[in-house]
Amino acid sequence: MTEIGAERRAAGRKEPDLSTDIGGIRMKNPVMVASGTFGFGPEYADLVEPDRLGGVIVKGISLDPAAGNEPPRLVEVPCGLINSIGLQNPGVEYFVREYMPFLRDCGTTVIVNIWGRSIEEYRLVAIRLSEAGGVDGLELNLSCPNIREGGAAFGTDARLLRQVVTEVRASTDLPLIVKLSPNVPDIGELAVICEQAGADAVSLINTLPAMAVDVETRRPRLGNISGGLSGPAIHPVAVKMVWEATRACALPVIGVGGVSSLADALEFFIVGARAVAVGTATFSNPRCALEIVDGLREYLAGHGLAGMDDLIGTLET
Amino acid sequence: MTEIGAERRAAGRKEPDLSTDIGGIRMKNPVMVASGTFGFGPEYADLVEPDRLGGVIVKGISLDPAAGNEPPRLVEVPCGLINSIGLQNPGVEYFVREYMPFLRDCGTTVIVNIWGRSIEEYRLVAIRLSEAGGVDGLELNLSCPNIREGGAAFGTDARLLRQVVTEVRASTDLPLIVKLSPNVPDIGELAVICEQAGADAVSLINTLPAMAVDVETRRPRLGNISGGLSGPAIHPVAVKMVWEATRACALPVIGVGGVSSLADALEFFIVGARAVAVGTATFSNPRCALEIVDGLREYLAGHGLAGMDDLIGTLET
Amino acid sequence: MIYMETCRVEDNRGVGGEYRILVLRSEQIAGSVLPGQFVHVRIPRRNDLVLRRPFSVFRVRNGCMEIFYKVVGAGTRVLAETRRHAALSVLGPLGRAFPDADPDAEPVLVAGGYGAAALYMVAEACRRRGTVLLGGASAGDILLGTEFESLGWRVEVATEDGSLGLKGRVTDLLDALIARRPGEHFEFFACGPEGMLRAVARRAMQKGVRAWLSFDRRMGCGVGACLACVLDVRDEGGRRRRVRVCREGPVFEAGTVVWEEDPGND
Amino acid sequence: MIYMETCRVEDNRGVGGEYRILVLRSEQIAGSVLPGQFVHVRIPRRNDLVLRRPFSVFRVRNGCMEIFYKVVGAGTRVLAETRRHAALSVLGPLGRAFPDADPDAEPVLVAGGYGAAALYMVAEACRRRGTVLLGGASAGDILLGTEFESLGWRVEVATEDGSLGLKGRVTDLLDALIARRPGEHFEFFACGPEGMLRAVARRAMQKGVRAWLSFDRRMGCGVGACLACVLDVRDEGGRRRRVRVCREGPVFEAGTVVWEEDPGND
Ligand SMILES: Cc1cc2nc3c(=O)[nH]c(=O)nc-3n(C[C@H](O)[C@H](O)[C@H](O)COP(=O)(O)OP(=O)(O)OC[C@H]3O[C@@H](n4cnc5c(N)ncnc54)[C@H](O)[C@@H]3O)c2cc1C
Ligand SMILES: Cc1cc2nc3c(=O)[nH]c(=O)nc-3n(C[C@H](O)[C@H](O)[C@H](O)COP(=O)(O)OP(=O)(O)OC[C@H]3O[C@@H](n4cnc5c(N)ncnc54)[C@H](O)[C@@H]3O)c2cc1C
Ligand SMILES: Cc1cc2nc3c(=O)[nH]c(=O)nc-3n(C[C@H](O)[C@H](O)[C@H](O)COP(=O)(O)O)c2cc1C
Ligand SMILES: Cc1cc2nc3c(=O)[nH]c(=O)nc-3n(C[C@H](O)[C@H](O)[C@H](O)COP(=O)(O)O)c2cc1C
Ligand code: FES
Ligand code: FES
Repeated sequence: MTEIGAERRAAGRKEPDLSTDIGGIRMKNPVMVASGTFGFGPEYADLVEPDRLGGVIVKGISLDPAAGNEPPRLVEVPCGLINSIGLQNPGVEYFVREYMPFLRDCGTTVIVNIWGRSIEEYRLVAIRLSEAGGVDGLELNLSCPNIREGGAAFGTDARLLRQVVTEVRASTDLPLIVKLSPNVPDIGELAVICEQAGADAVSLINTLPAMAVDVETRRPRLGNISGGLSGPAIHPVAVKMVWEATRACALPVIGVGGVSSLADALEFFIVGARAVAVGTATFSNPRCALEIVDGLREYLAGHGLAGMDDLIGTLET
Repeated sequence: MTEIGAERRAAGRKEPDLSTDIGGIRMKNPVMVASGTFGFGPEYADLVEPDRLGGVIVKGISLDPAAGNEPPRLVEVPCGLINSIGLQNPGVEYFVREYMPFLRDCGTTVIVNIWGRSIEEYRLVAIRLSEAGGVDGLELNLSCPNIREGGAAFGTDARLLRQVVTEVRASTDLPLIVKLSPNVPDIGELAVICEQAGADAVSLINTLPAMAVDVETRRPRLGNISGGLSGPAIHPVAVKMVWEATRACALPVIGVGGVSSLADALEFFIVGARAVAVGTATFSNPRCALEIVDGLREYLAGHGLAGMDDLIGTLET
Repeated sequence: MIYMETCRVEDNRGVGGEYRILVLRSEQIAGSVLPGQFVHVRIPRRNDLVLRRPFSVFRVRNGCMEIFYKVVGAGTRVLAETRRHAALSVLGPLGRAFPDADPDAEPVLVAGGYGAAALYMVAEACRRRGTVLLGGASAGDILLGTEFESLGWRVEVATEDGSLGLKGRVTDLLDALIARRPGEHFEFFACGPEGMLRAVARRAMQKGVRAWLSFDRRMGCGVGACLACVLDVRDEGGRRRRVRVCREGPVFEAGTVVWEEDPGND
Repeated sequence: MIYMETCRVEDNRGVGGEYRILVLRSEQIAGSVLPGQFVHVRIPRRNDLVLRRPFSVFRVRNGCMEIFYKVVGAGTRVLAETRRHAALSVLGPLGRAFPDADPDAEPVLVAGGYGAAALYMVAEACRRRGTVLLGGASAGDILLGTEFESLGWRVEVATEDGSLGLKGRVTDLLDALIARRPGEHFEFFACGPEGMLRAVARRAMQKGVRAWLSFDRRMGCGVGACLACVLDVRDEGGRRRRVRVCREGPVFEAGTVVWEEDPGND
């Protein structure tokens, strides 16, 4: 890697190379938008040129339409928010028909986040999306704190994890990213299972189970009682998990959690992430991911780094 | 419980009763200061009248003196801080000799947080503190992310957890609080193990494993590379865990994590905590715990609640 | 087209009680906003607040867009302290506007508290002037009465404590109006607390009146991406659908809304 | 006695570059602070910053305590924007002061950058006037020169870029001073970056001079409770002990400090 870097440097004052590769998924730059925070594709089109993003990770898609949880579905907490959307989505058929045309033409890498209530549902969604054309990779959500069946259980139980990854792997040729639950004592162990079961990458982290109470009414602030915490509050937890995962296995890791500035993204790259995804920060600053792309280019140039390989995993301990 | 409340109300406009009981430990009010953030007792004496606190939970004590981790040991992150103190302490003998005289006379409930590198060490510290006199309860730290041996492993492995609690239980008559690790998929399961093994209470949560990187030097911001996240950032996670634990078992729960205002404490009580402890917030506002005591008295009075039993666990779902 | 615009604060003045008017210099948003649309404002300086705050556009004047807001929590408190010349990031215009008023109907605007702000541009845009019904807890919550009058609207007021106008609810005014003019062909435009909207909807459905309701929901993105702000409606086929208040709303026709609880008798 | 005091900002002025002076009205802390002690300041309005910030007390005048600070990050940026009459929560006085100067020794104050602020009260308190050596990266980092001169001290300056005084380090000035007056019985008081303190310590130990060093460590509580700010020293018996800079320090005698790396040759 460093050799390539050196070569590039020798080639003179070229623009740094922001492209990256996540388990076979090529991306023009390593900054994506995270599942559930960028809708199904077109919602932010007026504000964000999708072709300047490294990739779009679509909101979680399931076999059948899902209505999600009751409102209120969002509550703001210090440096973060708790959501209990509950994976509302129109189902894979509707998604392919209504949104894939936009996504196919949007000029960026398209990763579709999928979930199911059973392994069979994961498999069927994966198969349908593999046939759809235009999908560059699948992200298996095995970590949603907001659905009762399945959800996080797949991501915390080693046996179930191996089984779901193995079976989905056998059902599709698309690159397979596994989004793991952060609620485990040893994330490295689970990342290794993903590797063994044939995943191409892991993404870390999903939201942390969390809850807020209205102390006047003494009722939960969310219709669903509890939800998942995201935003800057969870960033240091995510950095630790990404670092552990990259040390435990050879799979590329996508760093997710609380990225709202260039520095946040750089922390992920330095501990070993090959890409990052911006989630909650997009709500406050829709152009956050694009600003990070620009900042990253400057950072690499300013530090004499020819490309991402000169940066990724360079933590000095 | 509601009956008692009704009785008290009937008794007229008395001051609300803030006293609480944690597995046999009587406290004049339910607001303590958390282990590691209030030193060994006398450090804040100029600023905080200890006899107005519900209790003091002393910094983690081990059998032998421990030097802790290398500096820097603290780094500030959004709405939180990461510490990697590493359980520095002068050892149980020195502690009993130098600090217990102050603590015995300080007019509040004294809980000593203990840790060890082996079950035997936990046992020996517990025995020594049981003989010392003046200790009202022990808090077993089974969840420190900052020491390599033992620490969090005891709090995440069900078998080890049962063993350490059982053995310490057999070694002391002091009330036993177990401080669990939040890094588990199902905290309720571990709380039940504590209950079965003879613990008198659990406290939740310790810090979340976390990490921060200096993106200019590309070095960790902490001497120990990673540490534990505390402060408002983790409060919603702690509320969720306390709620889960109180639903899973009958043990009283002490809510810890990000309490910096009356509302934060109330959330813990409403989901079922019988006491709370203020940690990181003391650094910014040494009188935070005392202000919460005053605020709590007003809240109870203002809401027509006679005492803590009318508040604890009254979440309406 | 949704813009993200950095707007200078031209003015930020208290107008009694907790109510304030924020005047923002804006090219893009002010130039295209329609009655009933809203903007999503980033709270400056407070990094712990990760969400924008949604506000209806009250009116557009002299190249400025005005927001009429009530200080209720952390975000609006910071807004209240924001000085002239400060820069605010604003997303907008967002959502679907109130439709053009039916020229054959007598328009009735029904506002609860700061709901009046969302209806002011409707009052400006309507060719036909009608009646504005303003309700609130107390006299201090009756907003923009003289402004509506200057536009040529008849204004009626109800307060729950009777400190101004009728002692009662804004829907009591509505009931009286309907009773007074039984043959009239009305059209309602309403903005206020959900209970009020429900009460307006009930009357509209009973009398066969078209009613446009503007809803208030917790919002994340404001553009339709996060699915935080959902509301259940029925589509033309009568099928229940979960739509986004920020995108398909905030304005919905009363007859399409699925009410969580039975509208009841209020 | 440590106080928590709410202090009014009487002044907050830039004094060139990133340096500023904050003047705080204080009864309790200003009335008892000693040279070398510090205070712990809560950053107002920014809820995301959970830690106070430690600053040496620069001086006390007219019932006010002054802090001489450099804007380096989020917290000091907010402080810089804090206006007159704002209220700040301040903990202090904290830590152990510099000891009284040895009346038989020639005092030498060695300051790197804003380290000069921590030494100003020493300069005021010393019965005997001596030499102040000021070092910094550039002319803009040489602070308080005229103030030390007005107190009757001889001031020498070194900058790394040569823009003021000697081109070099403050320890070059110290070397020159020692060389110039070989028989002199000195006492050093130093505050600045850790590398500078180490270099001063090395010279002190070589020449058998007593040197008091004021250390800078990341702090949590500031009062000795959190064990964040530790430094390794040797006690009288030569045993290595881990002490708290906020409580047993920030001032330590050079000979007691255990240096993490070998002092080397700087
Ligand atoms: C479409 C729309 C238009 C609105 N128009 C106006 C207006 O013209 N004038 C006005 O004063 N207010 C208006 N509101 C309500 C306004 O958004 C809230 O009062 C404001 O967000 C409160 O923020 P806060 O930080 O002061 O309060 P906090 O209670 O501290 O806010 C915490 C969180 O709750 C959300 N929140 C709080 N109250 C509401 C509410 N009533 N509706 C939705 N989210 C809420 C905030 O956005 C924030 O995310 C409108 C809301 C919506 C959805
Ligand atoms: C005993 C003592 C006395 C000091 N006296 C002065 C003084 O008189 N004038 C002055 O300008 N500065 C002084 N400092 C340094 C000052 O505390 C830091 O510059 C300041 O905390 C930076 O805060 P920030 O939020 O702007 O920077 P950030 O880098 O954003 O701060 C982030 C965190 O790092 C800590 N931190 C950053 N730099 C330092 C540092 N150099 N030392 C310790 N902690 C740091 C902060 O306290 C905070 O917790 C002193 C430090 C100590 C320990
Ligand atoms: C409103 C919302 C909806 C989300 N929906 C999904 C989802 O459908 N699938 C998924 O895997 N993650 C989902 N997430 C999690 C995010 O993709 C991301 O992992 C998490 O928010 C942490 O990143 P952040 O702190 O940058 O937001 C959602 C997050 C939010 C805030
Ligand atoms: C500096 C520091 C030191 C701590 N030391 C201990 C310790 O010795 N034993 C322990 O069980 N918890 C320790 N903790 C954890 C706290 O007791 C508490 O569980 C955690 O900080 C969450 O609470 P908070 O967010 O209110 O700080 C420490 C926390 C901090 C910040
Ligand atoms: S606020 Fe995000 S979809 Fe409406
Ligand atoms: S800063 Fe807490 S012990 Fe020194």
